[in-house]
Amino acid sequence: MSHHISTLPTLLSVAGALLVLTFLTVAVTWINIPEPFNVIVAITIAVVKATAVAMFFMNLYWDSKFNSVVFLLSILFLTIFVVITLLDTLFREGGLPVY
Amino acid sequence: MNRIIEYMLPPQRSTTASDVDSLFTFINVSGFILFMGIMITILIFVIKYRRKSEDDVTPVITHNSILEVAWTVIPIILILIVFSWGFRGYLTLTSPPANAYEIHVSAASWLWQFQYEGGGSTMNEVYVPVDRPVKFIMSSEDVIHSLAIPDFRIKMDVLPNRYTTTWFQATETGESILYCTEYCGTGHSEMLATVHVLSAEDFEEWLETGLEVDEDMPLADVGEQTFTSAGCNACHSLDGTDRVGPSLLNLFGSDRELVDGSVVVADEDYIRRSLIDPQAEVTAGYPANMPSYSGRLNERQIDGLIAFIKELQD
Amino acid sequence: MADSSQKTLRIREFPIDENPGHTYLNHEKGILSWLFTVDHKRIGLLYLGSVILFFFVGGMLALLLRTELLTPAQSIVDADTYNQIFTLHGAIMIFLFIIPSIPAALGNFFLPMMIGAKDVAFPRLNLASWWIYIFGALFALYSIITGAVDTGWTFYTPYSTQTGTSVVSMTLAVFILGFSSILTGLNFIVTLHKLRSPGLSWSKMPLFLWSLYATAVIQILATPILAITVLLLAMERILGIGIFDPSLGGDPVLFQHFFWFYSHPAVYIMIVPAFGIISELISTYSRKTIFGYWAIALSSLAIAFIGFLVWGHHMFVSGQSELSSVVFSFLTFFVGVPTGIKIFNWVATMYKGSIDLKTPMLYALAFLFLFTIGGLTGIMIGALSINVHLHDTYYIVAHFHYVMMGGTVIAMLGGLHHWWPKMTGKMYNEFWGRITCGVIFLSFNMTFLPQFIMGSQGMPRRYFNYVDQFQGLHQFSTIGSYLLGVGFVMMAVYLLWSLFKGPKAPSNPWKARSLEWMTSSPPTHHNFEYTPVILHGPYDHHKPMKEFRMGVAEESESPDVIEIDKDPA
Amino acid sequence: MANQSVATEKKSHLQHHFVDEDQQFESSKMGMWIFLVTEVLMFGGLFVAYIIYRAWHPDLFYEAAQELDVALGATNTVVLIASSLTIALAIRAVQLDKIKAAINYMAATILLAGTFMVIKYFEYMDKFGKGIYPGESYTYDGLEHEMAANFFSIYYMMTGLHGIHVVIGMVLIGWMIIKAKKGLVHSGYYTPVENTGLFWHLVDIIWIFLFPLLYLID
Ligand code: HEA
Ligand code: HEA
Ligand code: HEC
Ligand code: CUA
Ligand SMILES: [Cu+2]
Repeated sequence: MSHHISTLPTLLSVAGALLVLTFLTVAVTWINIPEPFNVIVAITIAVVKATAVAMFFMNLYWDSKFNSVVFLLSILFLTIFVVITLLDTLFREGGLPVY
Repeated sequence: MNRIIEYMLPPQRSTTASDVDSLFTFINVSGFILFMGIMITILIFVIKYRRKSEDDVTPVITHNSILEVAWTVIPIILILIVFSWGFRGYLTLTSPPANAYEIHVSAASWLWQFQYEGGGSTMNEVYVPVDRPVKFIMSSEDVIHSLAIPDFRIKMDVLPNRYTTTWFQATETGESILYCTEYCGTGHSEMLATVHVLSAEDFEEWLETGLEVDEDMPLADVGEQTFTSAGCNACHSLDGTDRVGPSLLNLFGSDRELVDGSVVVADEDYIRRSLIDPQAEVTAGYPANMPSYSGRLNERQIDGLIAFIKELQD
Repeated sequence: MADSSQKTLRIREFPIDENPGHTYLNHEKGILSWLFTVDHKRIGLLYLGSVILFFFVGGMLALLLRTELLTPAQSIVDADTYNQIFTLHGAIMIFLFIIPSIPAALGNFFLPMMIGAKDVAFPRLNLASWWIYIFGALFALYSIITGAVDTGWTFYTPYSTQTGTSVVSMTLAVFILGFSSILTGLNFIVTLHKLRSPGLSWSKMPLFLWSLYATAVIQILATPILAITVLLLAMERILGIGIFDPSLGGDPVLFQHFFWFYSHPAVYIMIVPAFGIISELISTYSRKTIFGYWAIALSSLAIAFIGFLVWGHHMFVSGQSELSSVVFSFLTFFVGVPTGIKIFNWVATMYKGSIDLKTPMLYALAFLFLFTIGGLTGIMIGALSINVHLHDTYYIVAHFHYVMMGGTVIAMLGGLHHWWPKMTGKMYNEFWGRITCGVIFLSFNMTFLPQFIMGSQGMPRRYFNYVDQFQGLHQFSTIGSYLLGVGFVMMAVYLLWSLFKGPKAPSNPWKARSLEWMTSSPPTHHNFEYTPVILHGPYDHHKPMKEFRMGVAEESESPDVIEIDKDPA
Repeated sequence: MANQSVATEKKSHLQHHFVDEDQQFESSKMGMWIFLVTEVLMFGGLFVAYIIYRAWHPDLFYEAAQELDVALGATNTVVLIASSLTIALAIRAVQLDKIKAAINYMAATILLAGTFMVIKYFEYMDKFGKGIYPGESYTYDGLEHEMAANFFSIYYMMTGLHGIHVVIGMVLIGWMIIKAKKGLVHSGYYTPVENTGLFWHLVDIIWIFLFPLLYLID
């Protein structure tokens, strides 16, 4: 298997994109987006940034697909953890735990 | 089979118990049949196909679709039955009727306190009417406890930061045992209480009179009674042996060394303070985990305890 | 998947050395050559020795527990000591014994051999994982010395944040042990993906390896959550961060979610490797192709996956929302389906076999008996309304001993006997092996069957004192546990005897078909003298034994043709 | 698949149980990815705590986040992105056998990581100065919310664990510089550098999520 060597333009443009997105994620807080869309926007931008890092800095794009599967598994199981736990914490009869 | 299962389970003393028990029986019986089926098949195979010679040749059988579908589908059907049955029972167990008689339960390491609608309270004993739904509204003062009454087939954790509830409707008068089933430390296995199921009239009568104290009883006797009813015996012995807390024998009048090094004399006032605000003066060598009895004991009971402890000299 | 199109091999039979002079055992000498070995076989033995040691420690603690429970009131220890003993018994048995037991000991030894590799992918990491394990064990020991722990192995908050015992060092021990477990899992996954011999496709992998693969996946995905849980718990005690402690605004039920998100999948870390061993045993001692290879292989993965969705069945009465209780109960039952598929496939494998009731096969049958009881009672307590009655009673204690002791430990003993000749090069005494298996089987049932009855009657667990009503059953159980101890002493005696005085083992005493038997007993330092090429499946019992000698390749000088050199000159 | 080959020739860094360099490289990388999975899940536990508490107390998160300095957080984000770039360039340089350049890029990465830690240090000190400590030692009274301390506990746990990873990353990169100086890595064998890079990028990715979740709540 030949090793992938990233070209300079790729690396630089990915970094550039990341910087732009960082600016964007701060910038959207200046305009007031209502709950819960502000969170959604922030997370979407973060996901895009993370994907860019994973694909081009971490070479997943060129790598064996198995490694991508491995990485996605971690996200999948984290999601399972969050969603099922929320099934409890959001639906408790007594409401919020009191302090 | 029924006899065995009856032997296995405690008596059914609540309206919900019989449904739980039927499901218990159903799983036991169907599980037993399934289990015996598997074991007998194995036994037959072991006998029939035991090795006859070193060069036995065995056939290649890698799958059999009918069988495989069968042993996938039949268990799925069984579990769906079991799930929905258990689910139905659980719905009943978690939906107290609106007209239930409410008792507030407060758990602390390691005692149970029950407060009735009228305002009175009991410790480690709870009196409930028969044939009438009773709802426990529970909270804990420290760690998690769990209230379980096997005769009623109920159990619910008691949490320190919010209220949890459970309910039952007793079907016969008598006494049942109440356990703490969430591990809560040293006295966990002694955190028991008795459930007294009374007939409707007896219960009304008890509410009238039972919560009151006998005015004529000598103070020291009141103290002796309180000592067990308030659960002091979980932590204090009367014969000089150490439990969680120091023994109360010869306590009165002695010098007590506290964790901060100071020494106080165990007089009436000191004992009162030990009950109302135990954490303020902690005796050296013991954990600071005695619960506060402020609001749990009335004046007469406290006086009684003091009188009782005073007499404990040998 | 052998891509013979690109690389070509000359395959030739080579005789197995029945009297190897040079083996992994005498390859190097001295204690240091063991402690710092990177040979997976020696690391496997290091692990085996350590887990057996901790099993004995945990077992002695169990006998203490049982002795205390002879009488309803105090018998030999006081309440606090009792609480510490069951905590240590649980924690040692879980974290120091059963989690590393099969994968790290037998798995380490046989995984590379079964795929014809010389070692695991990262030998030094493998050694590191053993050292980390020992380090974690020392930490656990340290917390015992500095005041023990009395929280139960579940560390529930807020009790664990308030008790005066050394919880912090114990949680750190668990953290470290988790690390060791992760490294083993990581190593196995990479090894299975990258180091299989030519011809050893996924469909020719022994089922033991499939089960180790599924286990490794769980180890990777669940253990990090345990790590962060115990870390947060330690921080709760050190800094009072108030995530789990209600007196600081935290939520104790959230702790239980964190804990069981690991600890439920962990029960499949314990049992799935045992399933793998059973597949090997049943097929070998029935001399028959395994029934439903893919069903068994994939059901391990299915169990691993579903196992992640059901953790809340430990929390039905904890105060979690009713909605989640219902969802958890529903999902819980679905683990039973793939597990059942395995059981039925094993039984079907025995059909028309040539069954020989050697000691390992007896253990396999004992496993089928005990684990099925344990599993079916799991279904019982998974049912919501029944769980309310049975939660935290001895019924639960009986359930998990049936699956862990009756399942995993019994399977591990079966595997130990099965592979004993290969590991040590010595045969044990078959007669005593069978007798001991019988003793353990009977006394195990004597110990834990009464606990089902006690639990149904309402006897709560973690009880130092109990109401008089249960005394008879408790005493029966205690006597059973002593007999269990006798059983293990018997085993220790005949195994040690075999080590020193036992007859020499042939390379393949059971006529098994998988690869680890195609080399000498004990194996040489590099497992195989030549790179094996796999032409047959691991369960091809219908093919004559002599064909199996062939799947071994010699490195070819002129790589242009496949030669199958049937009769060696 | 690479594992099917039977090569005879052995090269310098090849361990005896591997067949060839490719197999060894691929194995190490797969091992690293699996390790990263465990890292993601470990941090994931904290994210779960974060999500649960935010769902319970949205007002708390809104209020308490005002105490965090967006400018510093954003600067740190940029710093980490830059460091991700330099480490990627370092790997590229090793692949092209430009060892000198690689060392410089790695040194730059360490420098950027150091910058990150220094900024973090000032942020922490600023908080400590106000009495915003993790957990029970919290004494700040500028926030109304009764659970303000809990927010900062989560904040300190997340950034603290991340900070520890930054430090580990710095050590690893430092070690790679030593390796490079000794000539132990080159285009034919650069597995450790590659894996260190993967680790470093993960640290970056985690920060990419921490930044909006902790600082940008409005
Ligand atoms: C090796 C470990 C192991 C294994 C494999 C299992 C397997 C299972 N366990 Fe168990 N369990 C524990 C270890 C284990 N458990 C431990 C340690 C605890 C207590 C922890 C503590 O609190 O300290 C516990 C507690 C526990 C509880 C919580 C009890 C409580 O505290 O209230 C529950 C509830 O659902 C449960 C269920 C199950 C189920 C459904 C399975 C299933 O996987 C079983 C599947 C198997 C079968 C079903 C049998 C074979 C199948 C057939 C013969 C086919 C036919 C089947 C059907 C018709 C369904 N277990
Ligand atoms: C792998 C897991 C595992 C194993 C194998 C065992 C094995 C045993 N366990 Fe344990 N157990 C747990 C895991 C395990 N346990 C867990 C997780 C808990 C819950 C803890 C908690 O609540 O936090 C528990 C709790 C538990 C309790 C409940 C305590 C309580 O709730 O109050 C009891 C009580 O009977 C018990 C008994 C036993 C017995 C008799 C054995 C026997 O099978 C042991 C057999 C082994 C030996 C006997 C030792 C070997 C032999 C010798 C050392 C030779 C010397 C012997 C003689 C000279 C006689 N265990
Ligand atoms: C949870 C266990 C527990 C219970 C229940 C409990 N105590 Fe205590 N008690 C302690 C401990 C521990 C101490 C020692 C530490 C301290 O002084 O606070 C103590 C101290 C005392 C003291 C002071 C003794 C000395 O050494 O100076 C008195 C008096 C006392 N208890 C009386 C009672 C009475 C009366 C009751 C019941 C109404 C009771 N306690 C219930 C645990 C308990
Ligand atoms: Cu209260 Cu156990
Ligand atoms: Cu479970």
